[in-house]
Amino acid sequence: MEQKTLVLGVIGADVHAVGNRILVYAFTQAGFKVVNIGVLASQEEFIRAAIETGADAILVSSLYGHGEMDCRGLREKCQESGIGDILLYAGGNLVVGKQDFTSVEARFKAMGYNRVYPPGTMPEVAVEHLRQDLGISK
Amino acid sequence: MEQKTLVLGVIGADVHAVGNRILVYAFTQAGFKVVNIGVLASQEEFIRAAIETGADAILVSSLYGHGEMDCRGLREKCQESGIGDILLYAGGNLVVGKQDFTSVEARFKAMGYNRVYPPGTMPEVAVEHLRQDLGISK
Amino acid sequence: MELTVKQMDREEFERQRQEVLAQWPTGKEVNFEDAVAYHKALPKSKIFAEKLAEGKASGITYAQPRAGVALINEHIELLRYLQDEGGADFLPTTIDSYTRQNRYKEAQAGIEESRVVGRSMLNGFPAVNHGVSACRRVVESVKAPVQVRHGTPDGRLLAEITLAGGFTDYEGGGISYNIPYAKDVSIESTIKYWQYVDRLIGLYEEHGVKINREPFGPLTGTLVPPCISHAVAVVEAVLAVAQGVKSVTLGYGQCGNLIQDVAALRTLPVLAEEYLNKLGYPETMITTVFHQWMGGFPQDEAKAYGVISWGATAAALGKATKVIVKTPHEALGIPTKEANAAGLRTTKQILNMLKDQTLPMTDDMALEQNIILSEARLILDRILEFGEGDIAVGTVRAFQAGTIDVPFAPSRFNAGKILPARDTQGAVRLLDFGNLPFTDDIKEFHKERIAKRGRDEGRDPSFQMVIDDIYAIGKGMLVGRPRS
Amino acid sequence: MELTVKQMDREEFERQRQEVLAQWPTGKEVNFEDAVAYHKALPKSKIFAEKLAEGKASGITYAQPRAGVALINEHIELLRYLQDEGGADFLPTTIDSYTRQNRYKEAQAGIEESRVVGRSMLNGFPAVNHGVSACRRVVESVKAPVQVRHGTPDGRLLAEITLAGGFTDYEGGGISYNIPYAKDVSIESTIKYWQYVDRLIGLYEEHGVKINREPFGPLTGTLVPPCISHAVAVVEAVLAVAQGVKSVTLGYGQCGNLIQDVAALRTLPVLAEEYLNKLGYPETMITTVFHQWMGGFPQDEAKAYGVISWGATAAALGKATKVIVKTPHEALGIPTKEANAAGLRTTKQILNMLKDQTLPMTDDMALEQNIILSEARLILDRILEFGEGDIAVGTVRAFQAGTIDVPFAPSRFNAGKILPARDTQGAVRLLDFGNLPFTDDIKEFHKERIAKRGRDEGRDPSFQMVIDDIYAIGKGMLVGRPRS
Ligand code: B12
Ligand code: B12
Repeated sequence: MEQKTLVLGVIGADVHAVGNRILVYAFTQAGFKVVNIGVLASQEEFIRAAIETGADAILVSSLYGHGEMDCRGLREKCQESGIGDILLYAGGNLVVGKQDFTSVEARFKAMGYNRVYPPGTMPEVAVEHLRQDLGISK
Repeated sequence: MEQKTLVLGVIGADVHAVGNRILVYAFTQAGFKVVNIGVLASQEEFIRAAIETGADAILVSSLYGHGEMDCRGLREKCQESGIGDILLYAGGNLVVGKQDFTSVEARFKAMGYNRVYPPGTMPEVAVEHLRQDLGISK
Repeated sequence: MELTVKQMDREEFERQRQEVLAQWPTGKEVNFEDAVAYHKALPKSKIFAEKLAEGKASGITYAQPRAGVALINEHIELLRYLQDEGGADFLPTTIDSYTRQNRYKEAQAGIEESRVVGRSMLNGFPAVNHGVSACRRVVESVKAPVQVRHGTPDGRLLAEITLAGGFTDYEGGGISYNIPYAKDVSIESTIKYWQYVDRLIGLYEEHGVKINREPFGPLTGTLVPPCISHAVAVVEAVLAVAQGVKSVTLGYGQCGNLIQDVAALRTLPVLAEEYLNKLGYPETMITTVFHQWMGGFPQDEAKAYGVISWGATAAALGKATKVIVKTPHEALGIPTKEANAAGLRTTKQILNMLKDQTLPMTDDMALEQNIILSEARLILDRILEFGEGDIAVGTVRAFQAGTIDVPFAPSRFNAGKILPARDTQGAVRLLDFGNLPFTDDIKEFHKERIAKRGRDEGRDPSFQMVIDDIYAIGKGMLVGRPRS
Repeated sequence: MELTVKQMDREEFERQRQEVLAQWPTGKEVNFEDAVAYHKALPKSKIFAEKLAEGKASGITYAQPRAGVALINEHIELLRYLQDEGGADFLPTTIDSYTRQNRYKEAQAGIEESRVVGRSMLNGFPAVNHGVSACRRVVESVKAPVQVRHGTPDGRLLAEITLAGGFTDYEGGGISYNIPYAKDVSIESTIKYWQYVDRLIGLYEEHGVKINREPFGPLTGTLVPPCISHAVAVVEAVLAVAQGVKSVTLGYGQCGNLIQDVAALRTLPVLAEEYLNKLGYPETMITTVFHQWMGGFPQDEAKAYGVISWGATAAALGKATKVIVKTPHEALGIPTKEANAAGLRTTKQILNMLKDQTLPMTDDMALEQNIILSEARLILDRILEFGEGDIAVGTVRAFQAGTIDVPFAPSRFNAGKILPARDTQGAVRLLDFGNLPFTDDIKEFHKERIAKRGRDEGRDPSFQMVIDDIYAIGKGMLVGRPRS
């Protein structure tokens, strides 16, 4: 079966690198082709990497609290760049402070993210969702 | 100035002896005559001691949580025994569990206690009140 | 029946049994053969002694809460919550204070009133009133072994009912459930009551049923020097084993200085094995239980978490077999199930993080261990002397003489002459020795330590120092420094 | 300007200053003479170095939170709360992440948006945007000394503004605020930025104003072996002192094994004094700061309290001058002021209970201290060799060569070749040495310790072990045992 490609990165002025390193490892182990743009990644870098590699999904991490501001507009930019339908996942500690996750999820879904994850989500969860969303049978 | 007499004890099936020992010491230091009936004291023992010593106040401790059941009816028994007007104070951990103190205080005032103290009240507070209520000038 | 350490004879036991089971209607539900069969059908995972043995072998420290409410369904819900949300390794059933004083009528009133007002009016579970099959419902509703925790001078009926009810561990002892829990009950009589309980457990053991016994280590919970609680623990272990008990968990309440606490935990089984051996009793499984700080707690929950964690730390580094957990509500009232589970989770986080770490032996530790061993031996040897070899008889005489003396105890059978105070590192020492049979060297050691603190604080040691120490942890310190 | 450890000359400093102060309009508010006068009028109680010296002399451990929000009034309210309700001994002003990356426009947008939505949209206080007088309002509104805490590779303008604003302590350094906080900034350039900051502080010191400097000890906060963070701390201390800094607080992030953590705290000032002395720098006041566990936390608050308490315990027993406190919200998001104060109170309860207790020297401790000292010296000596005696030059080359290497760092100027893992007691060791200049003996020691763990767990050491260790504390353990 054809290998699916994921673009991974930590958005904005965020330097939290540990989770990113584990995600790269976990998604690679799970059989995906991982294109990691690392920390301090701009929206443009995510899109460029996705186009260049013909990626099937973009997985955005934001840990440091500015996620709400940094993630806004990414879907629109994807549309402008001709990859409007690409899967967009976001996870980490997306907002400032301990907030009720249902409302955080709603805000990010409204911004065009297909899946939104609460703090501490284990990689296995996203692997499972990717398989569903990309139609991969185990 | 005439020395005032206090009856002190821990009511009901309660054996908490440490606070009682400190109260005896503190009230004695503050110049009161202290008649201590100790732990596991029944309502009858409090009244008997008060009558025998012509006490000015009865200070009831209850720590173990059954205070609400144990303290009920003491004012009525005082009245029946002819010391209906004696000052009655209650303190300790009067009820089961961490409850809002305002409601606890109201319940004990309704039972006829003149003053009701929350957990951890320092002896100095009661000394001050006794001076006020018994009209002792410092 | 004359007081002696020797095993109670069958007739005496049966005579008392008649009497005991008649004390409250639920006594009729007790049927020994049926109880033995019930226990034998329990899975190993529900048997205290089995799980303790596992923990001892693997060097793990287990966590156990205290908990009990008036009504059965609520009590079961509470225990399940502590097991599932708190991760409790062992479960308790804490008995209410009326039952502890054998006031079953008042306990009944408490049950009724709790039904009416919809919250527990009792500070524990009135197991006698609820009876044997209610206890079995409790045991069957949970996965972990369940223990009876109380404070009952005469716990004979309670033992009959709860053991027939499937509980596999019973806390208490003739001294530890008298001196801190009673005012007017003689030590002679409580030793006898507890010999009955121990004999009952001996009978279960003879029928192949394992019941663990746990003397109550912390006594009054307030600045009790380790030598005192250790001496009591050894006496109760001997008394229990003499009646046929085969597995004993010895307890100790945290004093607060890490070196002293770890030294205390390490010496406790050493002393017990030494005296059991010396007195010719059979091999016994000895485990230890550490109680997180048993004196006054801070009201603030964040501070209480600090105290809880410090207790968990000492338990882990001292390699206690289990630790009894306090809760962030301690200073205020019986905890909600949430607060209770929170105390457990804090404790387990510490236990897990520390389980592979140890505190190495050092000069300080060796000194502390030697002090505890010497002091406890002086007390225990004098007890045996007083009893002409009979520890039961000797104990009664030793309490009379103040040779053993528990600080701040309510009992009039306790001399109440010793006064403990902390030294400048927070270890509990003695300011007044009462009639403790200490050598001059040992007395000098205590005096010197407390004098050093006096110098640090610029004051003479006095009762005010003791009061300051009693309040200290509640006010956020260990050593009660003078208020400025 | 060529890279060298030597003190920056006046012209170069003034040239940069022009440039720096022009980076954002608030730069205009800075007036050095006025700032010196402002500092001189501050009471001693608001000066970090003074209070640190007191604590060092009396052997006390102070507690300090992290905290910062977007708007001034809210920030003041937050600090006051932590001081009054948390009992913080020192106060922070944590800077937001846009400011840290010198993105003042985005910070401005964050300020505006915070005003609109009524909650802080920034993860810290944007001090540059708020300017000098706003900083002074902060300093004047609280009683304790206030420090700037950030993570800014180029923190020159931030230093100018906050120091003119009356802050008396500045965190960071050319390595510690680059490697964990940046991706594309060369070490040469951050060392230079920080030489500017240190020179600025040197100027304040020459004018009689005490400003303390604190290199950021924990680096990536995740399984950083003590030798690495110690080597960085010593390099940054030397770099700072060379520019005229007179008082330095060296940091270390908790690893979790008590012996290793205490050994690390004890060796940190030893190493710094040794190298400052060897390199001929004047006497410097060295104090230490211990960071409670800096890696992933458990989400459950009760468990988080356990982790916080364990950090407070190591800080107290290791006699750190101060401890940086985590909160029960750590795993989830920036804490509320209540959660932050709760973390402080838990910590202070432990600090107070332990302040008179010590951990005695033992063989284990001596071994651990020697390992840290030897490893750090090997790295530092190689750095000096690389730089032909110039530690600034040597550091750049050492990072290129991987002679010093920080695990899990985002920077592409870091080799990223070493892999840490815990041994079976939870001490952090090395699974892969990358290019660290260790002797065979030392490598053997690490290998043997990790192999022992492998045997205990029945698996070969691998990256999976490292991952398990990263998750471990968050999942309630210290050592990441295989998931069953
Ligand atoms: C030590 C202790 C014990 C020791 C007591 C030893 C002894 N014989 O004295 C032991 C271990 C034996 C024990 C047993 C029990 N205890 Co107890 N115990 C405590 C503890 C930890 C400290 C009490 C203490 O000595 N404090 C120090 C002294 C100086 O303070 P104090 O007692 O509060 O008294 C001061 C003030 O309250 C005030 N005060 C007291 N009375 C009055 C009266 C007046 C008029 C005034 C002005 C002031 C005043 O002045 C005193 C001096 O400063 C408290 C919790 C806590 N406070 O942290 C629980 C606590 C009191 N115990 C409690 C319980 C439930 C029990 C038990 C039922 C066992 C159980 N379920 O855990 C048994 C009951 C035994 C019985 N029949 O009474 C509960 C009561 C719960 C409630 N009210 O909801 C508490 C609050 C713990 C808890 N949160 O569950 N306990
Ligand atoms: C280590 C750490 C740091 C280190 C980072 C070192 C480095 N360069 O990597 C240092 C000390 C440098 C640091 C700095 C800061 N940090 Co920080 N940090 C942490 C901490 C303690 C652990 C993060 C971590 O490594 N966890 C372990 C990894 C494995 O887990 P993870 O990162 O959560 O990632 C996993 C999952 O979240 C998930 N995941 C992540 N992204 C995605 C995406 C998708 C699509 C999916 C499916 C899953 C997924 O999978 C990952 C692997 O399992 C967290 C708190 C915590 N979690 O306990 C705070 C935390 C993330 N930091 C925080 C903050 C605020 C900062 C700072 C601003 C400083 C400050 N104010 O304290 C700076 C910001 C620097 C910057 N510009 O980014 C906040 C964020 C607050 C918020 N969101 O409200 C946190 C939550 C702490 C807190 N409660 O205040 N930090």
